Amino acid sequence: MFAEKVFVVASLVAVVSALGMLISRSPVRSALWLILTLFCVAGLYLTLSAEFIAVVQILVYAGAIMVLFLFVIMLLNLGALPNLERVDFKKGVGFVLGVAILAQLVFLGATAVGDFPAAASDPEATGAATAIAKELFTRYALPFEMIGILLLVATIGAVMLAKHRFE
Amino acid sequence: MDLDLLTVLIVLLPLVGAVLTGLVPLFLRSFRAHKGLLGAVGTLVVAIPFGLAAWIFVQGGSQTHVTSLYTWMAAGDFSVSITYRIDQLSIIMTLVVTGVGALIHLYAVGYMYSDRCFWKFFAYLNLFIFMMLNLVLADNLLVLFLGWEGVGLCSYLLIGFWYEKHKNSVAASKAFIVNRVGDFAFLLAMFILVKELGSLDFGAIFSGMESLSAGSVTAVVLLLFIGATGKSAQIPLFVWLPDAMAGPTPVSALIHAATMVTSGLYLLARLSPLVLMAPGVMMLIAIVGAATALVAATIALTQQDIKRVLAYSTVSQLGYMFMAAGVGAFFVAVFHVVTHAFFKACLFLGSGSVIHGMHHVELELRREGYEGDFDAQDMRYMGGLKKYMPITRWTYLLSTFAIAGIPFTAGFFSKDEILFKAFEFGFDGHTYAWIVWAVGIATALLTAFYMTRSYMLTFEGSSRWPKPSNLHPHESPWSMTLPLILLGALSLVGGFIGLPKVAEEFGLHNWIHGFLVGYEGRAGPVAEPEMHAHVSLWLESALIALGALIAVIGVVWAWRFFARHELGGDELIRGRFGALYQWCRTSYYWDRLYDRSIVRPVIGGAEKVFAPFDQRIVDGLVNAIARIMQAFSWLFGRLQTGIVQNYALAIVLGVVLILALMAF
Amino acid sequence: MEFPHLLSLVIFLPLIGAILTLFAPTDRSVRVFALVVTAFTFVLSILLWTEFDPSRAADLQFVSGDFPLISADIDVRYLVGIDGFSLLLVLLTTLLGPIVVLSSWSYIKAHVKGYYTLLLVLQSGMTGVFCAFDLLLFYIFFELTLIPMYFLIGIWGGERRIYAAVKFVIYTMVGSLLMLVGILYLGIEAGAAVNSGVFTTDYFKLLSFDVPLGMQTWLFVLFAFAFAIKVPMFPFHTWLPDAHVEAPTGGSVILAGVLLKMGTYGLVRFCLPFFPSASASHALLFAILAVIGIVYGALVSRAQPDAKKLVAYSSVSHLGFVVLGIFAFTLESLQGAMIQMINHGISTGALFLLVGMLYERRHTRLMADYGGIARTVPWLTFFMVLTALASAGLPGLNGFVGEFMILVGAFGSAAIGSPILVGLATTGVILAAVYLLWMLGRMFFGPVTHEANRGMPDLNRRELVVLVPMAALMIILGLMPQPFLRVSEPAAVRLLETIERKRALVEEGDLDGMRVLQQDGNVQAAPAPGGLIPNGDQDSNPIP
Amino acid sequence: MGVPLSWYLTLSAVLFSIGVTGVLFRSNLIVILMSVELMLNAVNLTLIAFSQYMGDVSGQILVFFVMAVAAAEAAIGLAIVIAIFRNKLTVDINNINLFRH
Repeated sequence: MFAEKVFVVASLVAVVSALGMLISRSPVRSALWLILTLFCVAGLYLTLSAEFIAVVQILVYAGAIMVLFLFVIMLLNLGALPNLERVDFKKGVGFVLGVAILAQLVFLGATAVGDFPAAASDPEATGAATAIAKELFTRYALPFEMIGILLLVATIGAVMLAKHRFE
Repeated sequence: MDLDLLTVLIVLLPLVGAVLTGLVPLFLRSFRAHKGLLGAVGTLVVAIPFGLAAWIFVQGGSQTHVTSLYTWMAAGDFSVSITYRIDQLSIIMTLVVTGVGALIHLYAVGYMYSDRCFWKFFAYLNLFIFMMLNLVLADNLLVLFLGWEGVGLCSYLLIGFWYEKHKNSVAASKAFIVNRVGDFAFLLAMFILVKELGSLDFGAIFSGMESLSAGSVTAVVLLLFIGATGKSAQIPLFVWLPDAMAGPTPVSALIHAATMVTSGLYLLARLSPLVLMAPGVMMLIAIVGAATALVAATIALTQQDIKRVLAYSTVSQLGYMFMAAGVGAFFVAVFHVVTHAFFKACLFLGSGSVIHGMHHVELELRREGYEGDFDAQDMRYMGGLKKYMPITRWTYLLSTFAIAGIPFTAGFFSKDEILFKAFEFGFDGHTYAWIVWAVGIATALLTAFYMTRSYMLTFEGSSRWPKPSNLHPHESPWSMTLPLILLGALSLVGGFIGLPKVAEEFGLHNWIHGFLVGYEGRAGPVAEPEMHAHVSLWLESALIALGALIAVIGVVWAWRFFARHELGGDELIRGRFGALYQWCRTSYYWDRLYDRSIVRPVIGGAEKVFAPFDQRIVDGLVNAIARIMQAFSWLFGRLQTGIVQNYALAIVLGVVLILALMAF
Repeated sequence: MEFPHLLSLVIFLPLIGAILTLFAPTDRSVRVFALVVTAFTFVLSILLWTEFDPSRAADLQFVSGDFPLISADIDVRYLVGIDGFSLLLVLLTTLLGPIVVLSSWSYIKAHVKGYYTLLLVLQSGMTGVFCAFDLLLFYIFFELTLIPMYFLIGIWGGERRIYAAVKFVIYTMVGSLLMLVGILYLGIEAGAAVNSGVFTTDYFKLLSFDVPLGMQTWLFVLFAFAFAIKVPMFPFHTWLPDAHVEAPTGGSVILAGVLLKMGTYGLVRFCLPFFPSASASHALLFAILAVIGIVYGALVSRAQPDAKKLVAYSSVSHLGFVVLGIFAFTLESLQGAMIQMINHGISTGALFLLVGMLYERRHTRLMADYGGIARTVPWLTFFMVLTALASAGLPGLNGFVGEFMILVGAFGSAAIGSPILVGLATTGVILAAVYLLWMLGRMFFGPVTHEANRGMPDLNRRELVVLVPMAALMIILGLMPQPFLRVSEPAAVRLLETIERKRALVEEGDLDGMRVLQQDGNVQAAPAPGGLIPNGDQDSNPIP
Repeated sequence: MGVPLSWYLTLSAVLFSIGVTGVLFRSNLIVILMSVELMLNAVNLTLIAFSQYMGDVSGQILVFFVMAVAAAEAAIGLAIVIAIFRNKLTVDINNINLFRH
């Protein structure tokens, strides 16, 4: 029953930190909250015995992307926003829609999915890196290469966009 | 020479003249200088047809001859062709048109010699004669209509001949448009005939007219009458004739006295069998004729301008003709057309000669720097001209006697015949004819009075133009006085072709009656109502005596009245009648009535209602639709605010909707 | 006919000429070349007239082309031919060609090459419209004429030319697009009924297809709406004054002379024979609209300060007569409508030429700027008075023939059935005289008000060469219209016969569904159903 | 016995809607980008949950790819933010309406 306790804790922390990210005025603090959320999600992956993904999550997401975010925030030295942005019509609608989506997803989740077995049959078969690697490099070889190219293009694009043009 | 060629020659010669004197000088400017040649060609081209017509008349003008040239319009079984018909009625009218026309052309050579557009004048006159001959010689209503509108066109061109003055061109347009109103009714009559009978030829009309329903006969005759009032200036549509005096005097003489204005009469005479089938309309014709005669006579009494006096006198005499037509005496109407052509043309040419003289006086006055107002046509500046213009004076006097109806002059025979026929028609049971007769007698008196007034104010009494001693008009050249003499003689002799019945006692029958209506079994083109009751002989001679008496009284009374008072006479009359005088002076305010009731609403309506309506509403509607489209495109434009978040909002909204959809 | 494709040559020669003018070096050579091309086309069309066999005027002659247009499997063919109706209109088009080229000689100074190329394209488009015997081909030519006209008005026009050009194109386009819908639907239905399922727009197959009553009504509305805009009829006429006022002289002569006739020709060629019952039931409505157009057009033109707008509104009035003639369904009125189309083309074309010449001299169209110029320009005055009288319908000139036959036919017509309405239309004759004489009075007669008018030069030789043939035609058509009427009479008789027969079939309901009329499909024998030309025993108003 | 699948789904639904609200709610461009990252994570969570319960490893591979894409997207996003910042000196989304002509 250890897994259920871990799940509950991780999910609660994740939700709280997500809300934290949402509400905090300073972008740095919301970035930190997001990093915490990512760690919780990684934890959840572990409960689902997907260790490789959990590690990759921490490495890529928490490590690389959030660092990039923090770096950019530092670069643009964005101070804390002066006041809580005025809540105008668009904000209100946004909030309502968010809740609406939540309600719908939960409703759909409850009705449509119920017929799956409560737990997995054999955790090793799915979680281990070897299984992923075998699949990755046989059936999904082409997408793998595509991703490589995608990342290359993204880097070049980022460099071009952000380069300071000395005209 | 067969009649076909003759007819074509008679009709086409004036057209050739019109082209020679019109188109050629228009494009070859050098030709304009040869006025003598142009005048000669213009006159010859009318005189020769007169000769030809006279030859046909002498040769045996009794049998009818139809010459068809070619099919004008044809569609299925309705077809109209250019055909001319020579019979008694048309030969008489041709003789009048070409005869009087030739004299007037000769007169015009002298009268218009100083005018710059001499060539254009003769072109229009010849074109007019061509159109008039088409009208008179037509064998179907459409060719008659061709002539009908053609003469309307020529009167428009000739009235507006001196177009530099704005009022002349306005008068010309007015004449054409009022004629067009009449032509509108004429067209409708033709449509009914085509719908009922399928053809417009006179032969087809006369043979098929029994099959016409009473309603359509009345409608056709009424519409033709309205058309005739337009052309012959009767009560509703006579307003254009007085203004038509803006044209040169030969034009007034030819068109607005002798020929064009009588075409309405000719139409009724030509379709007399049809008109006789609509007694109701005949009553209307008689009444309108009588009313016009009386009204015009009263107005003529009050006019200062010599040409306007004659113009209203023409309207009055035309009233007499319509009276005759109204009581069924078509041949007498034609007889009066002939005699009227003689003395009225002579009067107009006489007044033209006077105006011509006074014009020279005016030129001298202007050269000597006289600034005061002077009008060559105003009788107030004339007087005592008999000393300077003897021929004009005598011919004018003779024609005045003729129009007044002094015994044994042309007017006496024709006018009294009309009055007698009216009386006899009344005797035959049509009571309205007696009223017409009474009005006729009153008008005869008035006619005698105002005509003698015009003679006295012009030729007798003291000379009233500035500096009369050293400046006075001279007698017109022979080319003007010769026609005067001829016409004067004709207006004396002309009456004897239509002797009254009482003359049969002395073995002299009424020639024109025999010629037109029929003599010993040979029926002429003009119909006549069967008369049951006949007026006894002594009653007829009493009526003739009455007519003569009235004429003499009118002339003598006016003579002595104006001999004593001269211009003062008008003041006396104004004093006695007052408001009525002013009412007549402005011709019963007809012009103002039409202007306010028809012209202004139509033109004003067009400018204030229709044009803006078209501009704003109909066009506005189209532009409005265009603007609505633009509004829509602007509205959609606003949605693209450019703020990314809004788009995100839209996307999420879409997602929510889809999810909601999935739920059901 | 010795030359197999004479007609196609007459249609496409101007188009070829248009392409060749692009290579002409100098402005002058462009003008000369355009004149040569249009004149040669006119000569060819004269050949058409002499070769035309009047006795068989109801059948299709000079048939040429007849190859599938879009693709083999749908029955849309390039089929051009001439019958009684189209011959006169083709002659009018080719006649106006050289006249417009000559009249724009000194008028157009900018982009001369562009102007003449567009003019030639327009010329072939218009000729094509009158010879197309395939509905879709007709539509293509119908639209082809819009584009050059748009540029003619848009580039060489007056101040508000863009507004006028755009309004003209969109207004006409709305109508013709609706018509396209009608054409496609009709093609499908006819294909199913008559052409064994294959979509067809061949004129004779459509003619043999008896459209059931329900469909006939709204198809008629579609077609009639498009043609009503083109005519233009009363409520849809507001594009005409703007287009005319802003168009250059040559443009407005072509616009008035020929483009307006495409509307009336369309009514006669397509609306009446294809949907006879619907046309008959709407006859009174169209007659009323036509009469409103006559009276309303005349009144509004009386209130126009601008000479060109006055003539434009007079066209609305004159074409009201033509529409009245068409919807009277009698032989006289139909013949009158056909000849009135030609007359209007000549007299209004001449009016526009004269107003254009005045514009070239004084660069103003406002009548108030002129006054008493009869003295300074006698030749121009002579032609203007002659043309004004011709369009006012003076007997002896060409306007009267058409108007008289229309009114006579309409008066006794059972389809309209109300002589009072025709009486009202006849007042148009008076109103025509009113506004034309008013124009003459204000511009030509009366005292000379403006100094500039005194020095105005009279017509030069080139202008005379343009005006003399027009004046001659007015007189010839006025006195001897018979050679022209004889050509269109058999076609008119055939049309009335077809209408009567098809109405009898459709209305009596003995039509079980879409029973097909037996008639041989091949076009060569020009199989328009119905016997030969009856020898005139045809009752003048056949509709029961 | 493991945690039932529906819990995971509910959790990811919550995270996802927080992410959406973040995108719509916040006006700071960078926070919006972060919210997008959060939404992606929520999706990854469901993927992993399903791959676990369905015993099919391709779910995890897909997550792997999603992460790669997310990384690229973040990089580009931030580059754009920098470019906008240099140009307009603001990251407030309301002031940036480049689309409007």
